[in-house]
Amino acid sequence: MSNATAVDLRNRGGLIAIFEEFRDELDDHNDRRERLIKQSRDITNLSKKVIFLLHRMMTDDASDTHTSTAGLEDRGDRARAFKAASRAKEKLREIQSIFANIRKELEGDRFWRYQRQVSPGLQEYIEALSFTHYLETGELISFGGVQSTLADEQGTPYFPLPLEDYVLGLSDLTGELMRYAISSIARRGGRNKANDVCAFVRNCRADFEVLTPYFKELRKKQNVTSQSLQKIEDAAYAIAVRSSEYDLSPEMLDDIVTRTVSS
Amino acid sequence: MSNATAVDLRNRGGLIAIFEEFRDELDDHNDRRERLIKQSRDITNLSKKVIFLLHRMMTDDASDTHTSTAGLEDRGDRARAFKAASRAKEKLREIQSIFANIRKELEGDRFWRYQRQVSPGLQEYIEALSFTHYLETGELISFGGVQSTLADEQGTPYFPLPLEDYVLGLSDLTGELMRYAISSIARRGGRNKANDVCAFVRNCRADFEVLTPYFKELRKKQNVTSQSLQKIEDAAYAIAVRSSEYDLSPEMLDDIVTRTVSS
Amino acid sequence: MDSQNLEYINNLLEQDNEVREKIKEQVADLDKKTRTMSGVLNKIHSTPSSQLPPLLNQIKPVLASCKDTNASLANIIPANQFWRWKEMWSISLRNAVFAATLVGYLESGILLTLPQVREILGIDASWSDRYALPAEDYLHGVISLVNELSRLAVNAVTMGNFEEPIKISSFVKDIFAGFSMLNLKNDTLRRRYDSLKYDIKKIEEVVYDVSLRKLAPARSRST
Amino acid sequence: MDSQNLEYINNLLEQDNEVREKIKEQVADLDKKTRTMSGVLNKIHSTPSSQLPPLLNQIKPVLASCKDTNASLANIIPANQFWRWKEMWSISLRNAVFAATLVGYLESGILLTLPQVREILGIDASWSDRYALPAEDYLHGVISLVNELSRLAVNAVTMGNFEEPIKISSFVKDIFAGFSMLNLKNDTLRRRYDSLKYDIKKIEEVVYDVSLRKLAPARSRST
Amino acid sequence: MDSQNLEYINNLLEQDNEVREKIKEQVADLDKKTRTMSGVLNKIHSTPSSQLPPLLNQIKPVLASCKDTNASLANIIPANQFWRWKEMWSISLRNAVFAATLVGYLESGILLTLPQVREILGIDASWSDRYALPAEDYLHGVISLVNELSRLAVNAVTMGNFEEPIKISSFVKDIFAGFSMLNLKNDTLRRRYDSLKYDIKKIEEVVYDVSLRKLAPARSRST
Amino acid sequence: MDSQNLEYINNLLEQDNEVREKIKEQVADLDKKTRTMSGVLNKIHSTPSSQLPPLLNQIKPVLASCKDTNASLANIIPANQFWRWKEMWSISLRNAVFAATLVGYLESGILLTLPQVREILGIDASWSDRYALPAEDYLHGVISLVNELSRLAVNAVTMGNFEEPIKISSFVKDIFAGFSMLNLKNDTLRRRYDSLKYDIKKIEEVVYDVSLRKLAPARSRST
Amino acid sequence: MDSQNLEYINNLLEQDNEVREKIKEQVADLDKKTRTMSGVLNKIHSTPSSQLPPLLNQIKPVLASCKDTNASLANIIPANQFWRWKEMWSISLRNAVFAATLVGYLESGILLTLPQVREILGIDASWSDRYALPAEDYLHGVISLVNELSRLAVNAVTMGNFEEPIKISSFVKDIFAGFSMLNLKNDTLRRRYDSLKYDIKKIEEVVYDVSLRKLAPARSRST
Amino acid sequence: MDSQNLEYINNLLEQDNEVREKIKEQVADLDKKTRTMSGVLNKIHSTPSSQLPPLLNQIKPVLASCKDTNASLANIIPANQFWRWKEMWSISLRNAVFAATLVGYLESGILLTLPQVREILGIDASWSDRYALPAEDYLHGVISLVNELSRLAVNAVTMGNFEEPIKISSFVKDIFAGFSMLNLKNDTLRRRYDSLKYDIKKIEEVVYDVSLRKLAPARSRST
Ligand SMILES: [Mn+2]
Ligand SMILES: [Mn+2]
Repeated sequence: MSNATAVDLRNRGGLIAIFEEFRDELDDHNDRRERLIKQSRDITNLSKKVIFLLHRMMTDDASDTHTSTAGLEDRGDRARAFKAASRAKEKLREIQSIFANIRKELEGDRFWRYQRQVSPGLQEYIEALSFTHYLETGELISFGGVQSTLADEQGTPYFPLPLEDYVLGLSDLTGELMRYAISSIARRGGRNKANDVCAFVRNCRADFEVLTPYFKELRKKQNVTSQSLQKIEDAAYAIAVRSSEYDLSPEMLDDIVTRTVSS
Repeated sequence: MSNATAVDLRNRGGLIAIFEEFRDELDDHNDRRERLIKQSRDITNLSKKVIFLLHRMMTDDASDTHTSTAGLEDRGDRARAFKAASRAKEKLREIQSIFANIRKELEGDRFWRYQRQVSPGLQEYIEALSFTHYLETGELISFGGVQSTLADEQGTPYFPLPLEDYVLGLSDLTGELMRYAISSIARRGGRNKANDVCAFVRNCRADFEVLTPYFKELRKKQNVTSQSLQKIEDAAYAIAVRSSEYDLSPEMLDDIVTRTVSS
Repeated sequence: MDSQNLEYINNLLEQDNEVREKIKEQVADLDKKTRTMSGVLNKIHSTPSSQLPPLLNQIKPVLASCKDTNASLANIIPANQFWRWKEMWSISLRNAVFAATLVGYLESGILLTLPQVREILGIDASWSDRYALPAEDYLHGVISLVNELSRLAVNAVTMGNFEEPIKISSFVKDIFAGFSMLNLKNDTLRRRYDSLKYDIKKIEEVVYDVSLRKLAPARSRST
Repeated sequence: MDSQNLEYINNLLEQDNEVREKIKEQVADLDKKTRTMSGVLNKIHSTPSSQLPPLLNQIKPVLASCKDTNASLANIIPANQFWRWKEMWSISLRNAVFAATLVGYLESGILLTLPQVREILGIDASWSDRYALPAEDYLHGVISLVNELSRLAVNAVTMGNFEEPIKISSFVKDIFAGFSMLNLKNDTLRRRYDSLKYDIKKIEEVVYDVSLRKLAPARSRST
Repeated sequence: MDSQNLEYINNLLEQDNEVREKIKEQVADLDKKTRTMSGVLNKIHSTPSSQLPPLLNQIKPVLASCKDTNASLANIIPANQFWRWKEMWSISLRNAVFAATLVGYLESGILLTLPQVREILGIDASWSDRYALPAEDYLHGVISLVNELSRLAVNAVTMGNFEEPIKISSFVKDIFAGFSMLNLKNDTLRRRYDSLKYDIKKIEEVVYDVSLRKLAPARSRST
Repeated sequence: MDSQNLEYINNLLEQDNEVREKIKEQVADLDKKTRTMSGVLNKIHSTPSSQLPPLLNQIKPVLASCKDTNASLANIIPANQFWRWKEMWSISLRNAVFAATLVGYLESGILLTLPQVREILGIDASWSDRYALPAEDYLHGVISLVNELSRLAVNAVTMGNFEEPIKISSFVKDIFAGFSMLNLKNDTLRRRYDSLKYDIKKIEEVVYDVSLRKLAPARSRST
Repeated sequence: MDSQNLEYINNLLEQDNEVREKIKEQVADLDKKTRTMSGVLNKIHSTPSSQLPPLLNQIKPVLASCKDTNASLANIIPANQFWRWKEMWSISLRNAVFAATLVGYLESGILLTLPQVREILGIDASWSDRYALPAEDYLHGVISLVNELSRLAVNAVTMGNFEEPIKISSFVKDIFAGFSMLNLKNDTLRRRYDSLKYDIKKIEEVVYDVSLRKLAPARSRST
Repeated sequence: MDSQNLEYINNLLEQDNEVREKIKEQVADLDKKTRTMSGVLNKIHSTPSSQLPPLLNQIKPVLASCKDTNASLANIIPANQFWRWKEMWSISLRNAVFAATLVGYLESGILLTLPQVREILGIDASWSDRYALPAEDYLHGVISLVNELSRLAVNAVTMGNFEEPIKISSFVKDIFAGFSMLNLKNDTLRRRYDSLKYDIKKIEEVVYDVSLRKLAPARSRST
């Protein structure tokens, strides 16, 4: 495009040359876009698998049996969460290496050009990462925490982490926590777990509420979060109201149920 | 509602009294709202009839014949427009008296409360009024011009004329002008008329364009105006291209056509 | 369009714009305050009733500070133009009504009346053509209150408080009876009123669970 | 357009119409059968398990008669057009899968596999280009089965059968574990799978109630 | 176009508006009556069954007064135009059916038939070209009845009436069995019928709770 | 639900289905006839006026045969249900009106009135509660007639007939004047009426061309 | 759920993705070819008919190369799954039909039949369970052809070729008459067929202009 | 969320907000300029070509003043964030491209290249990671130019200028040929490119009218 003279259209060759440049530029852009969409889809799928894995490991009955003595229950549960998180982290590293691989495609001003293509995968990754982090620490992963998993050995980020993706990814986490709470509610120690998750999601909802004016999509996701919260509250309520009928500690009630079922 | 003590809900009577007040207030509001909607519908219908009347009078063949001598044509057309406008003005006075009648319903802060109910009729009225005004003067009626038709003998407005209704009413005018131009295009003097209307609508569109950032609905209506303008342009084009084939003045061409048809 | 007409129109547009910008500013302020209150009120679902007072004390100054914002708004709106601009703040105002009436319920178990809420929020009745609390917005706030109480009924039981749902049930049913006296048109208020039925059903189910298991003392169960 | 070309095209278009009408007829028939079975199966919620066999015997001939309908469908669908028409019957087919697997559970306490269901419904594997039982439809039927069993767990207890919920609980958990191994896309199946959690929760609550009723002291069993 | 032809057409086009306005008025009246009845019927959820009779007596005159409105409507609709206008009142009419059948259940524990409801509402069978009670609207009213009874089952237990849920369970199951024999094509009706399953499940859970705790006398539990 | 009630309702629902199916069949028949007529009428654009009579004679028996279909429809529709089903055939009926009025114009140069068309199509005025020709459908047919005539004006000139456009021009202007006396609502009819202006404009252009060709000197008629 | 059952199902769910990706690739290729052809065919509007042959020769190899793409597609689609995937390529395939039939018209003035087009595009009739040219797609291509010819009629006159419009008019009217004998149920096809009327009107107007000015030799004007 | 994280987030949000506000201001300015230019350019449709120069001279200073706005924007955008914010101004920028290229065509009958437009609008190539003129926006501007020229072709004839349409036709066809070389994805650009076909058809019809009547001198008609 160095030839800056006007196209006299009677000179067709000139025009064609110019549009050929456009064509190459657009093809280049479209190809890169397609590649990134594919990568983002792969990341999404892998992240979903991590989330599935965590759910599966946290509700798997097989690993239950050897820790089913009442006193050890809580400790057994922590151990199980650690095990699940460490398995998940292995898988997350796979995803992180995909991010490392597409770093080149996203250099300079390109990151923001293709942010919308990368975003779905990135958000799903943050959802999986933060779920792992929650099971391991019981905390919400920080912005810096996420960014640091997407950086090379020198700590240089592969690309600037958009705040929006961070927030929306976390917002989806609450849905997974709801599933986690509901699935484990009727299991031993479920009541405590439900109460913990309930308090955690309640705080998330409040924290995110402050951010809604800044992110359009968050508004809709907050509604989903509210629904999830209510489902957790209802589940915690159901177990509370049932056990209130008896004059026994939750641990003893759990034991009686286990005994009946296995007899 | 003077009783400002809190409602102890064990005292049901108090609560009922309060809600009775709400009920009365809401019923009052809803009734007024319904009345105004009805009035607005009546105004809309009357205004549409005015517009129909103008179209009919401007394309009525009966009144054609006695002025069909070539030279008098333009003068005849002016005369016809004056006659149509004066008939329309009579009808418009009916509408104005409806506005005078609902003045009481719209006093003080009530006008803006019910503006959305009044607006459809008001806009249609402005459409009819400005069409009349155009036929009479060839000009766009001013904001003050509209407001002054909605005021009592002392010149006090019945209510503040919203700018939005003024602009949206005028925007609809362009659609009627399109119909007017198309209907009269193939008639004697149609070419000049089409060119006049074309220039007028082109200016309207440009004037309104500046106002689009302020009125959401105007954006959509501008698209309609653009389409109308294009239809007028196409019609003016069709007649121009046809008469260009001959070495005669438009008036003489018109005459030949009239003679053929009536023979 | 002749230039005089054009100038006239431009003048009107500028005036409106100025009003709009000023209102926006105040509404942002009001919004911030109601969001702060919501944040604190969110904690009632995990706070035993004995520890509520300090929580409510935290909210009261914020509630009081709404008076300033409301006064500013009343100053900005031109005479008779209340209904022209009210859409801009009505959601925020309803949130403020919600906060005020929720505090009212938690403190004294009563429903604050519209004039009481108006006083708490510092909305002078004499401003009525510029800034007011219309019945509609008050009622929206009350519906939000009921929505929140249906959640509270559930969470109170989780915290072991079996009397709260019974108290809430009686409170909410009276409000519902009031609402059912109104002839609501097919608008947002109507839709939200219809949704109240779900809240009531939910509360009834909580009361049912508590009654079935005889968890609350006999006196309160007589509702 | 020459008339041969025209006739050729018109033929193609008319054939489709005919196929569509014939399929509609068979689907209406299949629908009627599944509706009959649903009607009978609905009675399991008030039938003590000892009296189930005659009820199941009532269903089996209907279930068997689905073979005819399925065979008719396989005959109607032109070779290779399975994917073209399948939307027309998939809901009915899922209902048939539901009925078959429910009978399977009630009789033998096991989950019928896809090939087993295919055999019961008389869907020949060799028809696969015209009529088949895809995994998706089988899974939808299984989810309906779980939905129904959560209801049965509740009603079994009402009828005094305290073992059934425990049996159901173990059966359903197994199915759920199976589902969680599948890589479902974000579609209807995924949404329905998500809803299974609530069925499981309900069943677990019944197990909880039953276990404690037998062994734990109530807070105040004054009744 | 000759002017007679023209006038004839213009006439036809203009008559409708008048009819529409008159119908609106009567529908508003019918609406008001059904709203009043809903308000009173809402109290059944907190009224012990022994105190129901006066409550029902309060409703009966309102129900009777619907006859007038229905007669007025029949007078307004031009001959043969029933199907043209029916959308305007069908929701209100369904509400009236709901009120009539609920009163029927509470008084005698039976489901009023379509002809019985027609008589109560004073809809003359001879008006059928202008005003009638179609099966569709009757069925909608009956579905609303079931919705309400599932709520009543819950609240009856709260009021200590443990037999009511069992009675309701049997009544509702009967209706459900009836519905499942209808070949419903209509989409809205179909969807609402599907939703009945939730009501039945809820009622079954109440019966479960009562049975589990042996709260109802043995006789009634044998349903 | 007692079985008599059930049967009664089921009957009502089944009848509707049957009626719908029968109507569909007849409408398909009417459609086929109007399609045949359109096919023949399409030829007027390449048929010199002298050769029109045989073409019209070809159509008349088809037009007459519409009487049977219309009578069948009138027999199928239950008394008073005209407004319930009319959407099903109105498009086909408008096409029949179009054919009838086009034949009318071509034969006698007049616009058939609504009662005349009714007679041609064999729609008995006494059936009005079951089957009728409403003004709206008549007018739609007339608009289609005008659309077709604007095309005919063009093609007549191609065939060397310079009188036809002038005849059409006068005929169509009359119709347009008639329409402008009607108070049309803002619906499909209104939109189609608006589009008539373009047909008139096209016809006028043809008249213009023809007149000038005959009488005015071309700028450069070098051909 | 036994693990074999599970694996079987998982397998079925995962295969599809691969097929989809491969099809996409081939469709992109087909798209590229039809785009190239469109680009060249666009030049017919400014190319005198005497210079058309070299232009058509430029297209033929591209048209021939579509055979490869079609063969590849036929290889990718699993047996019997034609109807499952066809949406993915039908737009591209219609464009290919358009190109083929336009070349056919320009070379020989005839409409290629469906089997002829199938041969040109190398779609083997024996592949019908995987890849075929359905009547629907053929007809879409033909409609596009008519759209293009109405444009060509205009541009031919601009280039001084006054016989082409008359030839086109006769060709297109034939196609239109053919279409009007088909019983089109398909909505998109129906709508596009309806739009053909505008093309015909346009062409008729061109013929009118030419006839009025006596620009074409008498022989051809007799169509 | 811990307070450190919260603070960090709030910081980022504030920075973004500041940038956004500053951009908005500049875009409002750019918008005002392009609206002024549109207003003036609107007059080309009623201005004989001989009187165009003063009109274009009126626009040029406004066009030049866009340089300042563009420079300000380049200063505001943080490094590498061009694509993050560009949605905010792309519509305005496309309007500026439209004005520039229209002036270019009217003055010299040529299509300004992207670098030429960039220079006219003062967009420095070295700013490319902050502010640039991407091909996409340039092409959108060019499409708007074609849209406008198709209207100009019509209006030129109305003003008696019969050569302009022929000039436009040739200019636009070359642009269209260029566009058809691009592989456009299914986005706005694609949709707008598709719409170009209508513009071209329209222009072709104008050229047709002029040619048919031999209104333009032979030389120019040889396109
Ligand atoms: Mn998720
Ligand atoms: Mn209008």
